Amino acid sequence: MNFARLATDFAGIKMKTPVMGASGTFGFGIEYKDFLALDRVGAIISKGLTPLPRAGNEGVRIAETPGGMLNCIGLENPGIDSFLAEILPRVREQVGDTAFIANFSAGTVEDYGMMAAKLDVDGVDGVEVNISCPNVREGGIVFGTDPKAAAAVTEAVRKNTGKPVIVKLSPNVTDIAVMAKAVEEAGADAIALINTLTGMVIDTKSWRPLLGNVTGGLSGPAVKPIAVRMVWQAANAVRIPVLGLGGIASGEDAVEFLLAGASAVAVGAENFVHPDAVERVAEDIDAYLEARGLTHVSQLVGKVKIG
Amino acid sequence: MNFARLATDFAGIKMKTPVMGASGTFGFGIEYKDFLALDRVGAIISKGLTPLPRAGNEGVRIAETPGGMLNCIGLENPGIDSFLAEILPRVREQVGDTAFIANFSAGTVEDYGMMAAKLDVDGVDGVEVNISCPNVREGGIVFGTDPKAAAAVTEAVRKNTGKPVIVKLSPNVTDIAVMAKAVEEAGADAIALINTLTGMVIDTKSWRPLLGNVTGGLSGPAVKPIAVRMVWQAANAVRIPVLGLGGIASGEDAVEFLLAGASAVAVGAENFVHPDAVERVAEDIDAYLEARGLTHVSQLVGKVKIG
Amino acid sequence: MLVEVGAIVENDILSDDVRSMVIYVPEIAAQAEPGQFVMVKNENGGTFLRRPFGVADVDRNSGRLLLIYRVAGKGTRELAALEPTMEISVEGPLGGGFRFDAESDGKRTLLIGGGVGVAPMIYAARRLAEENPAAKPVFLLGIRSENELFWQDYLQDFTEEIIVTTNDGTAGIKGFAIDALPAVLDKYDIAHIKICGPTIMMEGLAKLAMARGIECQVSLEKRMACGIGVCLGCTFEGRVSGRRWKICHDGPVFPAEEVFEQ
Amino acid sequence: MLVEVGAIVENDILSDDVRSMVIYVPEIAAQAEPGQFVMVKNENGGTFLRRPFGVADVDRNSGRLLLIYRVAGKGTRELAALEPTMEISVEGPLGGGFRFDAESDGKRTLLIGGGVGVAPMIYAARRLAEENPAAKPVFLLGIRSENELFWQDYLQDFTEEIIVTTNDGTAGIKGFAIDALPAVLDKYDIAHIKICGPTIMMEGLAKLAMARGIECQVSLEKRMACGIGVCLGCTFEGRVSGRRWKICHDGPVFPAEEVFEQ
Ligand SMILES: Cc1cc2nc3c(=O)[nH]c(=O)nc-3n(C[C@H](O)[C@H](O)[C@H](O)COP(=O)(O)OP(=O)(O)OC[C@H]3O[C@@H](n4cnc5c(N)ncnc54)[C@H](O)[C@@H]3O)c2cc1C
Ligand SMILES: Cc1cc2nc3c(=O)[nH]c(=O)nc-3n(C[C@H](O)[C@H](O)[C@H](O)COP(=O)(O)OP(=O)(O)OC[C@H]3O[C@@H](n4cnc5c(N)ncnc54)[C@H](O)[C@@H]3O)c2cc1C
Ligand SMILES: Cc1cc2nc3c(=O)[nH]c(=O)nc-3n(C[C@H](O)[C@H](O)[C@H](O)COP(=O)(O)O)c2cc1C
Ligand SMILES: Cc1cc2nc3c(=O)[nH]c(=O)nc-3n(C[C@H](O)[C@H](O)[C@H](O)COP(=O)(O)O)c2cc1C
Ligand code: FES
Ligand code: FES
Repeated sequence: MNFARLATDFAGIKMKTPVMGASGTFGFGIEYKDFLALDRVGAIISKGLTPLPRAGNEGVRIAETPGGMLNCIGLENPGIDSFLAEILPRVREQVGDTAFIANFSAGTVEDYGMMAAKLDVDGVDGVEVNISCPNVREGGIVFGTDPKAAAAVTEAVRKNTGKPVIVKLSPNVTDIAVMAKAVEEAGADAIALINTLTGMVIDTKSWRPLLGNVTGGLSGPAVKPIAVRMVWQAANAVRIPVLGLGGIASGEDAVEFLLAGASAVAVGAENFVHPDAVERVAEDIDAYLEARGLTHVSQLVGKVKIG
Repeated sequence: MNFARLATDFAGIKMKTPVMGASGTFGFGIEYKDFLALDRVGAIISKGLTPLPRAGNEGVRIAETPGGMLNCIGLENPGIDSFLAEILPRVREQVGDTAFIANFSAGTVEDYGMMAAKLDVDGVDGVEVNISCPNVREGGIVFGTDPKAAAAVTEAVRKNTGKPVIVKLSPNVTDIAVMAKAVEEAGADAIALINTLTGMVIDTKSWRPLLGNVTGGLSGPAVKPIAVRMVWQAANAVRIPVLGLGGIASGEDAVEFLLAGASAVAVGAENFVHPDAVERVAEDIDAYLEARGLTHVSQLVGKVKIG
Repeated sequence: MLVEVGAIVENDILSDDVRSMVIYVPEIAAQAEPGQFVMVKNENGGTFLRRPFGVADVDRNSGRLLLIYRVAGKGTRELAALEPTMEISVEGPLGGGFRFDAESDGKRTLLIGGGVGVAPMIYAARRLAEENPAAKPVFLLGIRSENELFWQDYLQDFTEEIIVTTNDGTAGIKGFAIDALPAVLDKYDIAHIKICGPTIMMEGLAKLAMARGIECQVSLEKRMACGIGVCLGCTFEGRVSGRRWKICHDGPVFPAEEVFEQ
Repeated sequence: MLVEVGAIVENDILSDDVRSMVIYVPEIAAQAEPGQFVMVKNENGGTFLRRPFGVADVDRNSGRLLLIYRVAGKGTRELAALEPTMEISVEGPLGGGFRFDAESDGKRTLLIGGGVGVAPMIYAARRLAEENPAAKPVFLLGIRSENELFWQDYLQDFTEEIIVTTNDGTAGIKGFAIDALPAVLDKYDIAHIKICGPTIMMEGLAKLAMARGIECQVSLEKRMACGIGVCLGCTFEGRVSGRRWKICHDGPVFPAEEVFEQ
């Protein structure tokens, strides 16, 4: 891997490659150490943190769907305090200088601010503000579908941290450009999209929803065309950088997002299937650049030719 | 097939089974005569008709995606007049008493009304008003994402026809229940959902969008969980019947939609893969009812058990 | 037109990226004519739509159908991994195929195939050779390099002569099929030309044919969802007729004039 | 823990819906312990996630891993269609497996398997028989009917006795494993019980074991996306510890007290 070609400064976060592990699919990074070299990961985005520990939703949490999966984990996590006291130090010890981004959500604007303040510590290279988890009330999706509420959350976070602020948008909206502009104006340094699309599976044997939480979030290759379209629309609407994700399983997939306007990408559900995916996608991007005589990955960003 | 168990009156349209061929995927029905018995089809929903003939979009119109496909046909069709003069008589001759529903769209509210009036003829058993085609301006998606505009189109159609009016909603919205209620209040006899989700594929060789029209509509099994969720939300929001579609490939899939609240279903892209799908899905529903000792398909409708 | 689930009889390697698949589908084999195509689907695979392939040949006695395909993407990669005895769903025969009515003049036909476009021409060659053994077709074979000469084995018996061009000059004439065409037309009294290959190749060849007033048919390709004329993914406007044709249903073979400017 | 692409050596039919698959994956075979599991994926198939299966046995000399699986849905249907020599991706070994430390007391173990839950117990039986040939484990085999007696062939050599129960009474004792348990406990001096089967079956058995003060381990199942502790799809709260366990990472085997009310 040619790191000179891949090194990416994403909204002030220094990354060795433009490929991150997406929140909720990459643990705290260290769980993957048997499968890839953690120092070849662009950035680790943590599982979503909340003000208090959460046990998550009851019942079935995972359903496979054609070309993808639904989940309704419900933000199970040890809570911000336990993360800071126990997990972060362990992560920093094991991942070297790989960037670490803390993903979090909360139930109120104030709590978003509080979380941002608590995460404004050494060892955290940036925060990703989740206003788009469809699976719990505290997941912020009420903020993620209303531009005013999204802006309020963004401002609260902005005020409480010196770290780069990435706001993660929900695809469950009529016009993604409106949401992107709202959080840009409210002070976001970057946006990430897409989070999961709300979906439902009904068990035809029991006549009950298969998932414990009735609905869940759809992700995986099935959603990729929607994600690429939204990244393209959002990147054309804002000046801040875009983190593109949704169904990335290969270097070619990642290149699509970059061409559409993403400055960096994240691999989500594919990590479950191929636990070396984050490293492999970066290698494949590198090979793609090499084959085309390109000297830096930024030469792809937003270069889709329309018309 | 036990037609007593399957016969369905959908918003006044009498159908031998609750399974229709979806607009744009079933031609005018007669193209499928080698593969299935046209008199075992619940209803044929025509390719989308427009006021004038349309050649459709230039360039590539079809792209396979994981678990589904994108299309940007762009409503290629011979136009309403040629349909009425040449196609409808041929259809009526060949399909016996199978229900025939004319799908159409237009660029203005007035033209929607005009189309409805022209289609208020013998041989047409109902109309499906497309306010959700993402691929052309005249496809009505501008009407399909704004509740007021959707209501205006519905009213115009309502005024101009005595046929049952089904309004086909777009899934590219934040809140499907709002759209469903708007068209119900405006006089729709039924709603159909979902139409396609807007998606994009970029060719990493040429750096151009793969599709001639840049974006296209995503359909197929990949979208099924989103469709089931939206049918469930819409069915809970309105009293008029719901036609459920989006990714149906099997009888089990259809049963999911029925349990979610659809009174009838349509098979779309799956017709391309298995041209006997409309008949097979009906047979499988019948077998499902039989195995559970149910005497009529309506016993499934909306019966998903929540909580 | 029907859907038939058939057993794979052979799935062999012809070159680095070209494979031949023989499938036992007696009903479709009994109906398929040269220039028609089928759409196949591995029901245990990871693709959604069927994949279109020209009928390379059929053996009606044994109920077998031959496909020759290039490993191009996910679907064909999965096809290449299948083993004999495994099942595959075949829909066909689709389209109208080549028209041979003009050939009733007894005059000689030139068949031109480029790349995997050679596949459907095998069956066409056999048909012509059987109908008029006295004037078997001449074949102009445009390939990339000598490692694609395997096509000759399929064509040998049904052709008067096979003229080969390769892009890299490793066999036959170095260059493209168009470079060899004038000499072929000089050597043989050709009244009919049928071509299947990349559009850019067909365009040049067809223009020359039309310029010389030779009856010429071309076989087109476009991304297809349905293969039976309902999705409208594959339409184009005929140059002469002005009609909107469906490649899958009205073609895939069209008179050159309908497709290319004269 | 690693991902290894292996060749399928056998893919055989054991009963109408149960299959055995032998895969050549030497590195994983060298590491896998009884009670651990693997997640497999057919890269040419139509499913997205891997599918978890218990390691039924390994042969470290030949680098082979045995899975025994029920054809339950799309993924296992596709697995059943694969032929020897075809490749499959295997991730593992996953989870911690059975703990055998308590067995250092030299006392006898009762293994109980229900349905395809018998699979991982084969390897456990072999391990116990090899470690303490003087007191091979007793096996309580809960199956639906006589057509599932094939399990005995796998267990024979490693067990003192196999007590069979069938739901329909076509072999052994008519009823469920729980119906046979008291008699087994009377006949043998059992100090340890290990169970794998449907939750409802394990619950009854484990309660009886706990009531009698017998050390008991149960192997759990839940829908899994990752198998390595990151997706949090498979967590539950331990009854005694109050900790949130990940079945894939911290299990799949747990002390009965952590799972079932005493
Ligand atoms: C009428 C017809 C006859 C054909 N006959 C042959 C033949 O005999 N031998 C042969 O090797 N190939 C033939 N092709 C091309 C062949 O269909 C494609 O190479 C194949 O579909 C690629 O599938 P894939 O999954 O490997 O590629 P992918 O790129 O993964 O396919 C994605 C989608 O694009 C479509 N697609 C990709 N390339 C093409 C293409 N060149 N033409 C049409 N659709 C494409 C696929 O069908 C699929 O829907 C024919 C195409 C048509 C339309
Ligand atoms: C740790 C563990 C070990 C297992 N060991 C075995 C074994 O040795 N032999 C065996 O036959 N089965 C075993 N199972 C169950 C086996 O994983 C499922 O039967 C299989 O995944 C079904 O896949 P499918 O695609 O055929 O079914 P589908 O219903 O189409 O699968 C859809 C999704 O649900 C999941 N799923 C479906 N049923 C189950 C289930 N019972 N348990 C967990 N996930 C499920 C699948 O993994 C997949 O993600 C084990 C499960 C776990 C968790
Ligand atoms: C099991 C699971 C858990 C997730 N948890 C979170 C989370 O805690 N916070 C968050 O912002 N996104 C979460 N996501 C969303 C992903 O980060 C990502 O946005 C989404 O899955 C789309 O990417 P993919 O298609 O590559 O998976 C989760 C996704 C999955 C599949
Ligand atoms: C090729 C194609 C053409 C379509 N044309 C129309 C159309 O003309 N009018 C319309 O209302 N919907 C059209 N649709 C949408 C389908 O009717 C259906 O709503 C959608 O495809 C979802 O169902 P599916 O996933 O089963 O395909 C079209 C879909 C496809 C794939
Ligand atoms: S492929 Fe559908 S119309 Fe030709
Ligand atoms: S399966 Fe992902 S945490 Fe256990």
